[in-house]
Amino acid sequence: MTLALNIFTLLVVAAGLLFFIVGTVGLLRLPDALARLHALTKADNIGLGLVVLGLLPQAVALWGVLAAAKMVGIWLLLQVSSGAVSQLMAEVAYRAAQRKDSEGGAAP
Amino acid sequence: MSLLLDAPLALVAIAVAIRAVAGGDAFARVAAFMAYGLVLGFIWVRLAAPDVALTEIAVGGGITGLVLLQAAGDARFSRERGVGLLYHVCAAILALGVFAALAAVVLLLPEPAPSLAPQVATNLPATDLGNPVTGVLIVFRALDTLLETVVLLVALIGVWSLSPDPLWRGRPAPLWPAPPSGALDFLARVVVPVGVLVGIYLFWAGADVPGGAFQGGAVLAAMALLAIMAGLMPAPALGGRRLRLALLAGPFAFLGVGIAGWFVADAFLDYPDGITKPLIIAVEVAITASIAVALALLVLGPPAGRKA
Amino acid sequence: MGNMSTSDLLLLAAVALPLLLALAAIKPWVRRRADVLLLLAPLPGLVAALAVPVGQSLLVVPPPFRLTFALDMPGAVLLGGAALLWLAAGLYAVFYLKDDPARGTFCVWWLLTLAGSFAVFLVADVASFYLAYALVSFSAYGLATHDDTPEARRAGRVYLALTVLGEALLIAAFVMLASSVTDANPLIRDAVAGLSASPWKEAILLLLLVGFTMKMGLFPLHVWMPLAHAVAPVPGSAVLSGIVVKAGVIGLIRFLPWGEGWPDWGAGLLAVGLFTAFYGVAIGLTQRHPKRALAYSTVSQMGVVAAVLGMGLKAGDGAVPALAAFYAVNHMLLKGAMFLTVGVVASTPRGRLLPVLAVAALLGLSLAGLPFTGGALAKYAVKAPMGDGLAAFLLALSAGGTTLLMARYVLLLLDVAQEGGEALAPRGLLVPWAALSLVAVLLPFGLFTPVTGLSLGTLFSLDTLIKGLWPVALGLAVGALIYQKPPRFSEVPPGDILAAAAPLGALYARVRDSAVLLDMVLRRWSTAALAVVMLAFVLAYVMAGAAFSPPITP
Amino acid sequence: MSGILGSALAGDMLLVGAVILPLFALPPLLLAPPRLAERLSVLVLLASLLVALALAARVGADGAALATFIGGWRPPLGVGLRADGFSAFMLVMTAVVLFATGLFAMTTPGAAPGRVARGRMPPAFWMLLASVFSALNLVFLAEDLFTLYVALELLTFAAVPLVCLDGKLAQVEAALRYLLFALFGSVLYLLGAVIIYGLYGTLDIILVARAASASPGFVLALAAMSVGMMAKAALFPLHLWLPPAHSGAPPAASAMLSAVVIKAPIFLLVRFWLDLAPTGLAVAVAPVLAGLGAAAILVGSLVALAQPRLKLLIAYSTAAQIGYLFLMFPLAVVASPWSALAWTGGALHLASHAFSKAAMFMAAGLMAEALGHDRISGLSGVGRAVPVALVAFGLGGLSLMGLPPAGGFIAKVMLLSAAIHLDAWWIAAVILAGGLLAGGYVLKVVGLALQRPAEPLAVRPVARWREWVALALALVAVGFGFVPLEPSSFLFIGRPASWAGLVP
Amino acid sequence: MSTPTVMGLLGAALSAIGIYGLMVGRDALARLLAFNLLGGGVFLVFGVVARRGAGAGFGADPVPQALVITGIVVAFSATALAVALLRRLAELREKARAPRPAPEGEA
Repeated sequence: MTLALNIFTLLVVAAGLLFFIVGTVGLLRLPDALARLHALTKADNIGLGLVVLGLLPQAVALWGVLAAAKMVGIWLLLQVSSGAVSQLMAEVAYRAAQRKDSEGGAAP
Repeated sequence: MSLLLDAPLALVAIAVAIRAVAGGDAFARVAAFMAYGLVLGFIWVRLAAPDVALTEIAVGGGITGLVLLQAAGDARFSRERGVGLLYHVCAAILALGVFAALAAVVLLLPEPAPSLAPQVATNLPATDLGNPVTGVLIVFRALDTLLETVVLLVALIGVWSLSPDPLWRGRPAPLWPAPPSGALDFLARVVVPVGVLVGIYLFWAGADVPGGAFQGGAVLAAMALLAIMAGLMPAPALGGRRLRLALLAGPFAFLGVGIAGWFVADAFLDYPDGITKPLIIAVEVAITASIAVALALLVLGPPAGRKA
Repeated sequence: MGNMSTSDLLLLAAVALPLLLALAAIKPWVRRRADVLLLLAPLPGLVAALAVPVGQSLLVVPPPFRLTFALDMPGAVLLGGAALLWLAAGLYAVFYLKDDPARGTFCVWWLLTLAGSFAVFLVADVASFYLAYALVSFSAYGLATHDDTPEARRAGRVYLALTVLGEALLIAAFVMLASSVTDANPLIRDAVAGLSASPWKEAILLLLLVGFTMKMGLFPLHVWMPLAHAVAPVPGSAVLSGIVVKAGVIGLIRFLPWGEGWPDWGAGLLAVGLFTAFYGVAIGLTQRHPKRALAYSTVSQMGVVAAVLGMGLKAGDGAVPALAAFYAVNHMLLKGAMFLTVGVVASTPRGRLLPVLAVAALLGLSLAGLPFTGGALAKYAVKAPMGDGLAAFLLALSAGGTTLLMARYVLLLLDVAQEGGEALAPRGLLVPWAALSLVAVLLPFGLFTPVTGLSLGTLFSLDTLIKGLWPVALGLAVGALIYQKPPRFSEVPPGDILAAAAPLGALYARVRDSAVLLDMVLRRWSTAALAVVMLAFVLAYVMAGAAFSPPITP
Repeated sequence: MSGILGSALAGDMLLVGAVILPLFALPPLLLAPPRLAERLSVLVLLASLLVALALAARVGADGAALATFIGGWRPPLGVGLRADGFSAFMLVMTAVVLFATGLFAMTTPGAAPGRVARGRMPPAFWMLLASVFSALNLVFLAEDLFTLYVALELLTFAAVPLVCLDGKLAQVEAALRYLLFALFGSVLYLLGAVIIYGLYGTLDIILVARAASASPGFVLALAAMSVGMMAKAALFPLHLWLPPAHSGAPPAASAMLSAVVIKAPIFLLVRFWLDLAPTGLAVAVAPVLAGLGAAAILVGSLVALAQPRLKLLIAYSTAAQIGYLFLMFPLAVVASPWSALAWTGGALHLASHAFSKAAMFMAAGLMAEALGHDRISGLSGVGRAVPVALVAFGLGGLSLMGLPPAGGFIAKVMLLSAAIHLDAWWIAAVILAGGLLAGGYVLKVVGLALQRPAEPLAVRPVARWREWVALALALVAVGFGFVPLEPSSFLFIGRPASWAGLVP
Repeated sequence: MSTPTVMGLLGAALSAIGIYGLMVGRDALARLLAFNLLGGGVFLVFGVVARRGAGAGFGADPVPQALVITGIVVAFSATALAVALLRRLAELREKARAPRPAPEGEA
């Protein structure tokens, strides 16, 4: 039984890492701030979700259900904060871009 | 096997540290420093010191990073004359010398280091506390923690003394320049209650499991700052009596208990045997409150001399 | 303090009264009645010099401070002479400065210098001597720079620089001297007794000689004296030249080891003394102002005193200090009177100048040792220790030089005299001047026998008369010869070799600027941070050297 | 005396009271109206002075060091406070200087309340003064290296804002530079502390001294800690922050900074090299310390002579006079009767410098207040404007020059005779040269001040009693001149340091 | 190479980087960052000593951990004070319209 769970953890955590890698590649390759934010937030949220999901059975085995619930709580909290923060950064980036255009591309 | 995990952590830490020191855009350097704080947090977990990991992330990386972020824009005003390549080389050589010396010392330090763990273990039951670190902080080396709270208070007085408002009645400058947007408001409404709960839990659990007054106070301060930034809570008028009482509560409650120790117990800062735990908890409540207020006010900065 | 005999009380009052008066003078209403203070202050000193038996000593403060006053023969002689000069100059100053706005501060400096001078003559332990010596030196600065003119400020700076240097040398000597005695603050007597045993005796002697001869104004450290004495107001320069200089003399008398002979050091002091005697006369002749001529005459006379002390030190003869003190007192009173004469001449019309010039001439000749004057007694007193070799001849020759210089001084007085007006000099100046001149010429007669133990009779034997007369005659002859066609001497600027010290000033400025530059470099953050880490490595290296390679030295 | 004061509890109370009592000035200053708070804090200063005096009396009476353990926990686990003769001496010195600073900074009683009267110190000054007082007392009493670290940090955080209380640009820059360099020093100190804990498992000075041996780790620890303290004490090559900081601060603050705050790191250096380090190491390092001290004296005094402004001159004079205290090390570490005299001379110089420097800074502040500027060239005639302040400045200068009857003279004689007997001729030469140079800059100022001004001065009124506070401090410095010229037994109580059987 | 030893070498490396930063830093923020790096490195050495002192049922010796917690909070208050000074300096410089300080700007 534990073997199946271990395999499940390995697979799901690997998938999660894959998403993280995609997010990072997005960060490096994409041209402007807004696109990068978009890629990064989405990929990391899902990546973390998968990692947490993968580790749930291990956590239950080691520290019991409460610890597992705490991990899920962490994931939820991250959902909220990374979503809000990426929107705020988008606002700042947007306003900076606007100011740059209005100044006719004057030297930053 | 453990090298597999430690080596990458160490390399990331060194890379981030070099980025923070390397120069270039001030904002990028502070961001690198905040990452440095987080990485150090992981390293402290690897060194089996969860209390310190919490403090490092909450205070070392978090609030210190936040304060440094505020200064990122003003760094250019204190820029001095650059130094030549020769100086860089000398500095590098000396830094390598420091590294070599410290590395040699770390390697030469006795492997089973002489430690006070056994003494703490034998004396911990007398303090009715489960968490040894809190035991050391609040009981065995209580003077350091008392001084710690006084240091925070004096640093705050130092920050306040920079303001033109002689009686510090005014409010500090706003943290977030733009009017609070919807996202910030939503974030605050969701995160602040959870954060306050976590902060209080951290402080409360500190007696028996990793946590404590400093970590709890830091989280509470962060939540207060978030609420102020989101406009849910007005920036406090620094002349307010309640605010100042909260500031003084920590150090002077601790002092009060300490002085009572002469009469009730047998030395300064000694806790009477019967009621050690509740007394310690009471003192920790006062300390956590004043740490939270002090940390928040240190980030907010001096009064801007306006009553608004 | 209970069983204070009257003489103890007198000794204490001699120093305490002027100090208390100086303290009281801080209050403005006391300062306005300054003239009473100036007269009152020297009285206890005068009475103490006369009444207190020689050899009396008084423990003012018990050990470990051990502030003790002691009155020995040289001390008594100098104290008495000084008290007289202070009294006369005080009376003179009261009138001389009556319309000067800064009279008050002058009185405070005056009283402090007075207290310091009495203390220097009386004090018998090392630390208190240093205290008294510092007091008299630094408060004399106040007297010298009273007129606050640019030259006065320059003279003051030079004076302070050399005084502080002298203090540094003396403190080093005293520390080495006192360390041979175990207890905290030894008596001078005991400290000097331990001198020959101490391993640094040459260093101590050198420092003592340089420190005290600087105050006496011996070549080459005399430069401050002509500067300071010329700029000071007349009573100030009378006291500076008369008494403050004698602090150096009493220093040598107290601190040189008279018990045993030091031939080489004695010869050195003798040589410098004689050279200074002639050098002072030579430069003095070129001066165009009587006060500067008198200042150089003081340099020359101090050279003579140093020569006498040098001979005494060479022979290890214990009697020389008293004789030298006697000679010094004679010079003190005569020089004081001559300085006051300059003030009197300045306020007498040309027409009525003759009597004043006559007195001035008498004072000059007495200083030169004309038989039947006080000066002759002084010259005769010091003749014994000088023996009759080359030194004695040179000493006599210097008397001739002094006569020449005094002639020049009397001539210079003519230029200082007032042009018009009929009134004689005001009585306030005349009375103290006349009294002092009288005392200056007659006092040696009174003091001769108690100091030297010889009877006055020997003075009038034929050969002493001739020995006393030929130098003066020679001096007058040469003076008359020169007076016919006075060669155009270009005036040597006061503090003659000070101009030679200019490169010293330039060196100091360069050193100071390089220090400022070094400080500027070190106060850059980059240098300082580098210095921190390097210092850490230096300390570690030094410690490693000591810790891991056992020290080779046994 | 031994009745109420003799009991162990009273000893504990005195020791801990010295540290925590000044802090009780903080609540009234934060909560009560400023005028009342100011009076209360002066009372607290007075109470702390009495505690310091009682402590010194108790140590003197017992003839042994007074010790207590916080919370009853003995080192190595707990933290101990210990007052030996030298620390009691420093406590009393600090208490007197800080109480005088409090009096000097107090508002003229009966001055116009309402608008902040001119020259009235903001409430921040009083809070920082109380914190400095508490931090200094802890530095002198604590026996634990980490408690000393926290005390030094408390001291730095209280001292730095004092520099820029007036809020001018140059002062804020000086304060920032002072803070950053002091932090550099304290983190190096921490580096040393951690190595010592790694080696010996304790941070208690006495236990470490017992276990200390010249191992490479201990050598590096001592090097790091000593350099950290030198950076905070502004010893010669590391004095970049001192002149702008001490001259920029308001007069009461600069008096306190120069007189006592700068002495805490020096006290610790003395404790490291005379208590903690094995004598082999101390003898090896002492000439380096003395060399730096000599350089400090010569360069500091020369640069002071070149300063156009009075406060900068006095600040550089502080940088120079610190050098004297480091000259003492080679004389004090060698085992000989003369080292005791050198040690007493060093302590006496430390105290007389504190009093005379505080008096000089206060006098300079009053002169600047009266004339409206502190350019030395424009000082002529200030003797008439504030005569008592000039006398205070002169007496302070007397002590710096090492002329009788001031304390500086006795200290100079003690150091000189020790230097001569221990054949340290170059130290004797530097001491004399230092006295000459100090004479240079003191007499330059006093000479100028005594001159009559070219045109009548426009003098602003200055509170007379503040001049008398400065004079009182100068007279204490002169009072030290009557200390007998022999090693003082009080300073040697409790040396060499030991817990006297209280700790295994 | 056990974990404490690796982390000890890391602590030494971070301290070296911090000291390098303090020497080379051109403005107050750079020096402040370097100070915090150096502090982090030193505390890490504390952690290593604590970890090696594990025993009597604790994963690491609690005393150095308590010291590090106190140290971190002291370092934070130092940083907060320095930042307040830095921002005040910038404000004064801007108000004084002083041109950006010339390269040799400091006194």
